[in-house]
Amino acid sequence: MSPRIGVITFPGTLDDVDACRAVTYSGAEAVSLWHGDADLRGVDAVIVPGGFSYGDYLRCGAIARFAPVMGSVVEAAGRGMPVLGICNGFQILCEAGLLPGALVRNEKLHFVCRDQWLRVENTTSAWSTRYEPGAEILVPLKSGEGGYVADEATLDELEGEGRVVFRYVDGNPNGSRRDIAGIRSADGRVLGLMPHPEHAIDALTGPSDDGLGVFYSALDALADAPAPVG
Amino acid sequence: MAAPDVDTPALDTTAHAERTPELTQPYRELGLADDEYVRIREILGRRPTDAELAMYSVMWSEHCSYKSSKRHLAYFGETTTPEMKAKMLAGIGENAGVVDIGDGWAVTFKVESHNHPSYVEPYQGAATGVGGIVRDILAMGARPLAVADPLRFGPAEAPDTRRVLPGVVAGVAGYGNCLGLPNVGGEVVFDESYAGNPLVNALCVGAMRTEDLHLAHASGTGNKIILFGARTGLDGIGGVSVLASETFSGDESGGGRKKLPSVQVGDPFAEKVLIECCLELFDKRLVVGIQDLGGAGLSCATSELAAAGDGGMRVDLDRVPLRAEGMTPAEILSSESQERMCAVVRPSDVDDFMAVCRKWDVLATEIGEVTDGDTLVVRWNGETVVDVPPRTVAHQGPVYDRPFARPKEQDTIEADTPDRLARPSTPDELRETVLRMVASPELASREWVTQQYDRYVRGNTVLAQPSDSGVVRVDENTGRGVAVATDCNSRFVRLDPYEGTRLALAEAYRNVATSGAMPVAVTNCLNFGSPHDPGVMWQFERAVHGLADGCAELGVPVTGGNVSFYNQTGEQAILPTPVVGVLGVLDDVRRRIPTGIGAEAGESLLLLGETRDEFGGSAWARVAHGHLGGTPPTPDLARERLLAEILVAASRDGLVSAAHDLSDGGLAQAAVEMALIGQCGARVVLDPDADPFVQLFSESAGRALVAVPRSEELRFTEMCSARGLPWRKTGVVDPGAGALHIQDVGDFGLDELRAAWEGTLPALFES
Amino acid sequence: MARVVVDVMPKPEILDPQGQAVAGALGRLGFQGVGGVRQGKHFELEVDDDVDDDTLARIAEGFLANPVIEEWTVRRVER
Amino acid sequence: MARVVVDVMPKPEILDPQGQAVAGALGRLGFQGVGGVRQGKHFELEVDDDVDDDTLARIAEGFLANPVIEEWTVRRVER
Ligand SMILES: Nc1ncnc2c1ncn2[C@@H]1O[C@H](COP(=O)(O)OP(=O)(O)O)[C@@H](O)[C@H]1O
Ligand SMILES: [Mg+2]
Repeated sequence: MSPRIGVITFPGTLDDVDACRAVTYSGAEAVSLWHGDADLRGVDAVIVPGGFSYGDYLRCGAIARFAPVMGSVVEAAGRGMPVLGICNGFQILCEAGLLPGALVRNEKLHFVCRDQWLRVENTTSAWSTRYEPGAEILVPLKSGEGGYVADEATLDELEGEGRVVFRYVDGNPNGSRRDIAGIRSADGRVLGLMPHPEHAIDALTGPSDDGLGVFYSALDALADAPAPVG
Repeated sequence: MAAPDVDTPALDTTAHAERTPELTQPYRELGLADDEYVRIREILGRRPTDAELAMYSVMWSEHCSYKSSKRHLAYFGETTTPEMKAKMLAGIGENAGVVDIGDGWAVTFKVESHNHPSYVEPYQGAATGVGGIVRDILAMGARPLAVADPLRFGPAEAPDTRRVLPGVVAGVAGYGNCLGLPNVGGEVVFDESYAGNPLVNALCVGAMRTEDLHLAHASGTGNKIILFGARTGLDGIGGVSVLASETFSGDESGGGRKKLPSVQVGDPFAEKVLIECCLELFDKRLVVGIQDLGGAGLSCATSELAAAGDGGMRVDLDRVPLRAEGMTPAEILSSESQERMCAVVRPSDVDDFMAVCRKWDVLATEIGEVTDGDTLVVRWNGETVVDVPPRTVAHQGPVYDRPFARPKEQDTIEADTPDRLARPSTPDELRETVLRMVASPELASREWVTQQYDRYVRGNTVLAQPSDSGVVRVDENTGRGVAVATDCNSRFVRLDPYEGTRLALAEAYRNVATSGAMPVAVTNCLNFGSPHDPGVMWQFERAVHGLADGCAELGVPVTGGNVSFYNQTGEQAILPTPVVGVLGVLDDVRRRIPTGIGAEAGESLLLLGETRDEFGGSAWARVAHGHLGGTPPTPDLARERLLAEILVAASRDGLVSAAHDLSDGGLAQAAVEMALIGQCGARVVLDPDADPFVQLFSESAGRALVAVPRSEELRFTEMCSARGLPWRKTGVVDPGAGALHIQDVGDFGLDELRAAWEGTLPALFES
Repeated sequence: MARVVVDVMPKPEILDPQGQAVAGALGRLGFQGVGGVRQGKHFELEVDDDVDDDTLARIAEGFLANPVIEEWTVRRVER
Repeated sequence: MARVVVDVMPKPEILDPQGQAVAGALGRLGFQGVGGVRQGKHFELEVDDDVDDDTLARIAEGFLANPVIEEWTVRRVER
């Protein structure tokens, strides 16, 4: 049986359809999860997709992190379930404390939608094993508040532990500290990134299909070490 | 000034109106003419109540009633043949036109203007413009698929443009991105005439299964009227606030309401949720009829729903959830609060309807029902404040035959041809002109604007900026999709409104075809100055005829549109700007034609069409000489049709690997863009027997530059020759070169070109 | 140098979706007793002592706020 | 009911591009004498009188501000 990967929809979520499509392309089963429902429906991994949950009012991700489903996600992540936060999902995971740091308004103050080169810096997380270390991939970036910030000690720790998974190359699009595009949790099961791998699964509708590796990686991780049922 | 009325109760009911026929009413402040007010009294057989007056005044405004344009717009209907109508499921008169695109899919699209609010408050004006057009599409029962934003501003270097443009762009981005609708096209045009009156037009395209078409009507006695979405506040009630003042003299010190700004603030999150909520309601077949609330708010929604149905309607206005205290019935009827919809629902479905709204956290309130009479009755705490025949509000507004006449100065402009302008001739001059054109605000890359727009969301965007048209996939299984483009070179329209409008149509049509799509339908947004100016009315009349005649020649129907008058600063009208939107169909979006060269190993560049010495209204005349005069290029719509058929056929057979239409800036601009977008060099060879300047910069219509894989060159050129389309081999793609070489002009390094093309807008608008 | 604070708020009759979202979330989070919330912008300016109130008003009215939809207050803060 | 104002500002060590853009624009517009500008958020809450300072602090710290990047102040306003 193919693994089941949940994709959360909050009010204001936009890229849930895309995340589901990417999951399906990679050969897993996409399962829709609803923000107001704490039940994870027995999924093996969870994606918190992009968009503007609750309009991104107050602060990106600030309201969504309190949704009932997020309580279950935090708990499941604690048990080692792979969790991927893309864009708004990354912001939510930071607000929820699953990942350190925060995302702030782009340095140039406006929304940026562009095809962005990334370097894969670490291939040990549940969502990046399919890449060659140092590989460069082309993935859409589209966000207004994508600048990654954390204090120096945290940044040093992330670097030191190999937890910077993706870094911007060919120009920093938003002022992120140390060109950070994506980071992982200490146990490698939780990944958050601003660019959108789910929009790079087919050269017809994206700049490349480089993003598929993220989803294949999760399938490998689940095959190697299935998330414990809770 | 009105005498204080001793008999004034708190509420102006119909009964009170009967009793006080002589009461002075501020109809002029509300924008109604004397004879219009007289007509309202005749229709009702008494004076209108405050609430009725508010309704008639907004619905009989130019914006809602098309009173100056109706006469002329009828020409669209007269020129649409049954053959052109064959694929139209809904046309002019509905919220948006709908066309059958095959495989059981219907597509709807429309452009609207939000010009004046965007000058006052650029961010919110533009944002709510996007919100409004998306609700129009939603009201047809369609899922909105994509948006586009044709924009026009004052001179690029003007300080006020630095206020207006970034605000408008941020507003389009802020609202559209939050809705999750990819932005797939638009325009950015600069001209002095737009300095005090920018044009912010917004287009939305949506799709549905043909059987799901929802037309706005209220039928079925006993069906419930449900208002859902945001609460109703004092937004945009502008003029109507005079009704709430104690005296009608405009004295703001009195106890009445101050005149309120007519700017609305949008809540894109509320609209996103409203969209999902509506789609689920459609899916579960819980609505009989639906109408969006846009300009004129509930006045419009209730009167249009009732007018289109087979019965009457009763509305209890006191049930409307409010956001402000002490709102009067007139204010509630006229409020333009955003993110609201009005549905007609069978009584047995009301519970299910409400459950869906609760799921999405959308406020929904039953405010009335369909009655078996033929009047629209609005009550306030049980008392009748409106009792009108709805058609008189919605459809039987005044119609004017405004005088129109060709202004004499038109001769002067026409006589001032570009022939007198100094032309570059040496290679150095030509080279310098290419670079100067590429870097001009007119022709520079729009990326500073378009990178603020999400073009990827929902994963169906196949082409977007900077390609000739936006292409979105409609059906993921079959690959069926649509292309849209909007265009208008208002300088051409100024020189000749009839031919200029045909050129706008030709360009949008060609842009769609260049992407490999067959054009099937046309929409428009006619932006003009004051209809009281006979010269402006002449431009308008000519433009409508040009568009309608052009559509008949091309065999594509106009399915809808929008008119925006009074675009002027003081007495100075804008350049006449009939923005034309064309929709095309691809049976499989995989065969779309991109713009950038270099995709195949060896490609030849072929120029399709004929180049003449045509510089009236051209980008060169403006950039090099600040000149506008003469006559525009001559359109040849039969040629455009042939060009489109060839491009579509070539896309089907995989004969072309890239294409770009020639428009502003001519061949030089097209070649530069194809090289920069493809990040690939090329060599362009001009015809030694013709003037290089004319070849490089003429804006003759009906042309495209295509890249053809060497292996297909013969097949492609034979097809062109057989069908009578002139073509000329104009060069080769040269991936190794890193430069664009134009024979007898010089080399342009791609880096040099890129810096010129991409540097301009950031230098002007980066804060 | 003096510190000047400019607060810019949506006018009462203007929709404030951000404030509404915050108010709604506070309720869901179980914070009782919070009625309305309105959200605006808070600016802190370091200004030379010779910048007069008139100039500050022009900065607030003409630039920091859009008077069509927003209102503002200026105050000098002791340090 | 009391009115409570919460001001949320980017921490001093966090870059504030919005404030910088405002400062830059003021200079270009010819307003002399404005040094730094920082931009934050201003909330006005209507709260029942029995909501204590502790609750307000939890609202500010746990919700209105993100302590990783922002600092906040709460004050009750006389009416
Ligand atoms: N305001 C805008 N919003 C979105 N796309 C835009 C906007 N302005 C220009 N574009 C896009 O930039 C590209 C170049 O625009 P333009 O030169 O007007 O195209 P064309 O000459 O083919 O009509 C097109 O893809 C167009 O859709
Ligand atoms: Mg084009």
